[in-house]
Amino acid sequence: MFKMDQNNESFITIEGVTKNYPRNDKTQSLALDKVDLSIKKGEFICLLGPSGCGKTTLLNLIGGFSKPTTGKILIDGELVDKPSVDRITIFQNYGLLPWRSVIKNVELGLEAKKISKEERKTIAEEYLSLVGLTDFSKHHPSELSGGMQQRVAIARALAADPDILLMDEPFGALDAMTRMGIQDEIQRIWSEKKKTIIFVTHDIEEAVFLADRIVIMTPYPGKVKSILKVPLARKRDRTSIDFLKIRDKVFSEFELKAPDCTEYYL
Amino acid sequence: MFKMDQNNESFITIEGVTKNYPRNDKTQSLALDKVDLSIKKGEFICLLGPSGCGKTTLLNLIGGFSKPTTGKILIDGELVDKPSVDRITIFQNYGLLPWRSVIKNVELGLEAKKISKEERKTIAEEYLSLVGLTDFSKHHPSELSGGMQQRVAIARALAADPDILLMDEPFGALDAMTRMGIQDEIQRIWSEKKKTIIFVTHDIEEAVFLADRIVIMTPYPGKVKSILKVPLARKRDRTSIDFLKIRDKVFSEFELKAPDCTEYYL
Amino acid sequence: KEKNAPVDEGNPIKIGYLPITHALPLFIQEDGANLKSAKLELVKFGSWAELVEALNAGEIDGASMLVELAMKSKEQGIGLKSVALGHRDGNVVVVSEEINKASDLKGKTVSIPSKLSSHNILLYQMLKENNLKLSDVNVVELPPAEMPAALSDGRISAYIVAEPFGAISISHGSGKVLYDSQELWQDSLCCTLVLRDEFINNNRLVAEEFVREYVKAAEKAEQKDKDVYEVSSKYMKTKKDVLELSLKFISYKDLAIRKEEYQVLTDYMKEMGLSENPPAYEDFIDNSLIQGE
Amino acid sequence: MNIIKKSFHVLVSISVLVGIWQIVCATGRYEPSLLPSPMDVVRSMKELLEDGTLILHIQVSMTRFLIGYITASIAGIVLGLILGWYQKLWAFIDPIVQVLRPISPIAWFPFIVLWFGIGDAPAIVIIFIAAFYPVLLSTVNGIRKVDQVYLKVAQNFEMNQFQLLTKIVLPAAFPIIANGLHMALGSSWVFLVAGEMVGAQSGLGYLIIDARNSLRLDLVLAGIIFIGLSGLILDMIIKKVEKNIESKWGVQNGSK
Amino acid sequence: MNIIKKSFHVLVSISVLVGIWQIVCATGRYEPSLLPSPMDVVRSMKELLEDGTLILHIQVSMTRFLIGYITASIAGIVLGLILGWYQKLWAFIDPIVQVLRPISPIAWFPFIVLWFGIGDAPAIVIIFIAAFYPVLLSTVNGIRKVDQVYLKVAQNFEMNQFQLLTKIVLPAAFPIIANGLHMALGSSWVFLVAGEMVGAQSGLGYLIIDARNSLRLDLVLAGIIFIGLSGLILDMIIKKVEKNIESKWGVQNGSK
Ligand SMILES: Nc1ncnc2c1ncn2[C@@H]1O[C@H](COP(=O)(O)OP(=O)(O)OP(=O)(O)O)[C@@H](O)[C@H]1O
Ligand SMILES: Nc1ncnc2c1ncn2[C@@H]1O[C@H](COP(=O)(O)OP(=O)(O)OP(=O)(O)O)[C@@H](O)[C@H]1O
Ligand SMILES: [Mg+2]
Ligand SMILES: [Mg+2]
Repeated sequence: MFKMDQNNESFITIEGVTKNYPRNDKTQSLALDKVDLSIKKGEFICLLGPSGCGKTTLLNLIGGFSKPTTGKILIDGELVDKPSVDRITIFQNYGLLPWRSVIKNVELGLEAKKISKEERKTIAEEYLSLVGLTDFSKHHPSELSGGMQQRVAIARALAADPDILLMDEPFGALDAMTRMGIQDEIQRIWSEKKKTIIFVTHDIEEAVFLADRIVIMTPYPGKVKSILKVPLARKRDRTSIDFLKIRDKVFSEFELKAPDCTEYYL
Repeated sequence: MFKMDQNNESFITIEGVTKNYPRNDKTQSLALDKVDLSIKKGEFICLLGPSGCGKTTLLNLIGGFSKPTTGKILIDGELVDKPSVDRITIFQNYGLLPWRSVIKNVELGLEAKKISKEERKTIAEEYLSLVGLTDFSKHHPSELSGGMQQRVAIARALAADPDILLMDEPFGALDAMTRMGIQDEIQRIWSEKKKTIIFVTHDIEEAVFLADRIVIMTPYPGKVKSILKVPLARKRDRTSIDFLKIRDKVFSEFELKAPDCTEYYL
Repeated sequence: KEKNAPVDEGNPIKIGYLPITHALPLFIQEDGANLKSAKLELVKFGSWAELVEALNAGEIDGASMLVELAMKSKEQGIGLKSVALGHRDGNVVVVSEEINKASDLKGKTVSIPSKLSSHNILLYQMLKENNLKLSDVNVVELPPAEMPAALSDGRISAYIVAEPFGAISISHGSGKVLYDSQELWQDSLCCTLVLRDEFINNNRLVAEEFVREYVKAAEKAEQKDKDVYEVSSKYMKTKKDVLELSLKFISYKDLAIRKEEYQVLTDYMKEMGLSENPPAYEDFIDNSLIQGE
Repeated sequence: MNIIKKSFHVLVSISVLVGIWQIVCATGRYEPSLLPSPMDVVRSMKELLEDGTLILHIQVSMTRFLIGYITASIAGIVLGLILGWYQKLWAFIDPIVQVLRPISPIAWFPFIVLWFGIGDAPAIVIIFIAAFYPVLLSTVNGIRKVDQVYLKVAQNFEMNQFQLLTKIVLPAAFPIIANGLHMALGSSWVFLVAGEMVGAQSGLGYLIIDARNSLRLDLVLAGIIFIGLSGLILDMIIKKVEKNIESKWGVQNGSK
Repeated sequence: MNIIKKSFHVLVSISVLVGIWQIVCATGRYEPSLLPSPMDVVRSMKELLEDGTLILHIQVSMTRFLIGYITASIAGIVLGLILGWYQKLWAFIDPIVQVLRPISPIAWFPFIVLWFGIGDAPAIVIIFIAAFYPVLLSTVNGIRKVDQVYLKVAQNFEMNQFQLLTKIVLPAAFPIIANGLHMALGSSWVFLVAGEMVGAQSGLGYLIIDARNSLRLDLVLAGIIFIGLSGLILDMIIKKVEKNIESKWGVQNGSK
């Protein structure tokens, strides 16, 4: 209950974060330019933008996999400087270990913690059932479809009980219809588990369907263009007028830049 | 002018086409079940449906890469029994030859014909400029982005001057925004070149944006569920009310089956 | 080159050899380059196996080789004649420090280059003389070049092999002579000069000249003087002291094979099971060239 | 069904081969002792089989081979793991390996005798040498090619260095390592004959060398056939193992 | 920059190696004639270099090697193309190849002499044999793995059989073939020493064998070093070629 009251405080604070990558020709490439962002506990944030706008870069910084060139990232007041089991990243290609069965994959995050074998199994089974894959626990990832694999990755991340889930275009490789199914699912899990989720996508509709707030980014240099609230009740109807209105809004955010952007995208 | 008058006649006729694949366990898998379809010259047809509904199978049959188990496919009155340069297929992974430069790839289709070297080059350059890649003619495919590669594949197909273009989820691997750009482009080219296009996708919006008629397919066994006309003027506005109405219609076509389909998709 | 073609200017006599002291007459002969009727070309091999395979395939016209190997080839139907010995004696039983008599070898490892060799027979004779059997020692076939190292490192206790490999251990001080071959087998046969039948038949005069000069070269070798060292240093990269020592064991005189000697050899080979049906003296030994009828 | 088809292929091709061989022999161009006929070889194969020496030779060779191969595999994987992980160290070792690798084991004979003596040891050492480099290089390569995403996952779950190596790096690199093990099997088996040249008194390689020295080419061919067949069987076994691993790892290629 | 770093690595590692070698020699455990010291070897290397024989030996060996390797490559690719394309035929040839491949070239010596004589020919033949199988197998494999989509494209554009093979199949399979050529280079260079055992009168392999028979182990080591270095250089050249092809083909792996 106390936590609920805190809800207006910033949980993740990104302050003036810039990221430069050295280039071969000794110039610097500005992947992120002065990003400021503050995320509340339990929020569902979508980072939306075309290729190269620094979505992955920003997510990696929050995950602690790399350090900002300038600026800082605080989580719960603490400086982020290395990866932590409190923020689990789910990668686009799932990052499942192909040599482990589904359940062994889910147990992975628990093996680093001091948890007994049986308990590990119980926890893993619990999360597999959450994503509806109880029957596939003995299968290997290669025997599953892309959507199922992504659900295993989600179960694995949740099993480690992190505060934050970082998802980098998690559904990018799935076909449009499979995508809708798993979008429903992640939003159900989010509602149930109250995790803070930062979700990277370049699918406008996906962002509108999932996000509390959409962070719209633009490339060269990568920066935050605007932040859009999505004040729709869950579970959202993809064909409702309100949904389509927000979708329109995002479209126009991008179409403002359309004429000179197209060349970049293709 | 005479051709215009013919426009109501069937150009591609698919009659009672069934396709069985033998399975390992000696049962047969029914990939296509009694498909009837008639396509007019110059039409833009989208085959829309979830994974496994036989879209690729149907396209391969029209392309002449395999033969129907029963039924027949006629084009301009002639039985389709092998691939022909009159119907070029564009594959999802582009099918570009990585060891050839962009322009050499575009010339490929011309090499089998008896065309002089210079003429080949002229034609290839013409089509490269059509897709806006003149500056990249000396590059190798691996140096291009996915969207650019797909445009090379389109140029290559068009250079062979076929009557029909068969496209199998051509934009499936592109990110959502790149996709919109190239959707605009293919529809521009279609308007300009008056080719008959059969276009496979599982993205509802893509189908609504592109098709004259959407052929909605369902799996197990793969069959045509319904055919939907899209009576919208070009170039279509993705956020217009009419567009969204048709999008809704397609959604509902699928959502009728949603409860038991979801399991299949994932 | 056509295998059985007569030799002429562009088609030299090809004689195979191994770089061992036993082939010294050939070195002197080639170095002298004094054949009128044809050119002599020596072909060096790395081991007996390759040499005998080349000879049997007709790739070389003749070779200086172990007589037992030549007999085996003959026995298998290859048309060969032994026309002159390479040398007499010239093999020593080299043992390590702690071996003082043949009976010390009981249960020890002794190496020879090949079963089909005089070295095997010498070993047999030595053991027999000391009331031992071949099965009382552990006989190991080794490439000759590895024997000195194996002896010095204590992997083997003795070896019998063509020169200069025996002399090497002795001059290093890692081995000593237990027996000289004369002590075991007077005037023993070892390496012989063989020629292919087709070569002799197609080039009778050349063959005669070749053998005649060969004998002369052997006489020179027997001098064991400075010239000999000089020539042999061209063919073998052996150090001078080693060569000197190894020459002491060898005699290059009296190169025709007599019937009685040959009989002794065949008897041993049969006794040791090395050959069931050795070629008859008349079929295999051709002294007509050396005696210059 | 599949096995019947395969046997048919093998039968036909072997028959054709033997047929050609028989015809070449029948022309009489080659001395029978220099090119034994199939019948001669079959006879000596039977002889070897019946007097039991063959089994002995195969056993001895297999034992030597397996000792050399397995120790080389273990050494190659362990060293490769270390060197692949510490790339800085590898930068120093790499040039040495690159210079040593193209050297024939035969060239090392004098030193092998000096250090390892005669008999079993040199055969094992030569097989070890022949197997070691491919395993080492493929392990280093496999580790280098471990998908970065796995390492990130491990970091994310806060695994320690040891867990990282055993639970992530080694299994992730294993398909490439397994391929190296397969290649090493083939290339080291070829050196069995060379290995058994230095004072071995038994084994398939010795059999061939001894037969050569005794001018028994029928036995040489018999030995060749047995070496070929044993090599083939070894290869089939490891192929099976590799397939298993691949399918478990979800590697899709090599399917057809 | 990069080259300086690399040279530094090479220098350090070679120095360490020579240092260890020197220490082992200095212990006096081994007879100097059995384990020559680095200085001895450097002296004989210099000797070989100065009297010009080394250049001759390297030239001869390289010529033999290149003839054997290149003919094997051509034969392997052409045959592999045919057999890879006509999979039915390959089903018959495959068992023969699988049995012949694991046999040491040394075992074939008697027959190689019989058919190919002595001198250059057997050396070339043995290198040919050693190079042929990897090239053949990788070509067959490469063709089998040609992406079906390329074949469909060719069909679609109504290419004839010849265009299909030369314009599509061969280039599509080339990265795998190139890898096979690379492997073949390494494995056949190792057999140079064996190849030059059969009556060769020159060459690096001959140099080693002759030095061994003369118990000049300093020369053996010098020869070993030259063989290693030449092999390394050959390897570097083909690696460069392979990289070029890979980058042109757009193969992304092997990058880091
Ligand atoms: N490791 C790196 N080294 C150098 N430049 C990099 C690196 N990673 C990213 N960049 C550059 O930084 C910019 C942002 O890259 P980033 O991967 O964050 O974009 P993104 O929004 O995730 O794009 P996408 O949608 O394609 O994944 C790009 O211009 C990219 O080229
Ligand atoms: N070569 C084949 N052999 C056996 N079964 C096949 C083969 N190709 C397709 N199938 C089966 O036929 C059905 C239809 O497959 P198809 O590839 O045409 O579907 P699709 O609509 O193109 O699906 P996707 O969207 O995944 O590409 C599926 O059940 C599939 O498993
Ligand atoms: Mg990204
Ligand atoms: Mg499909």
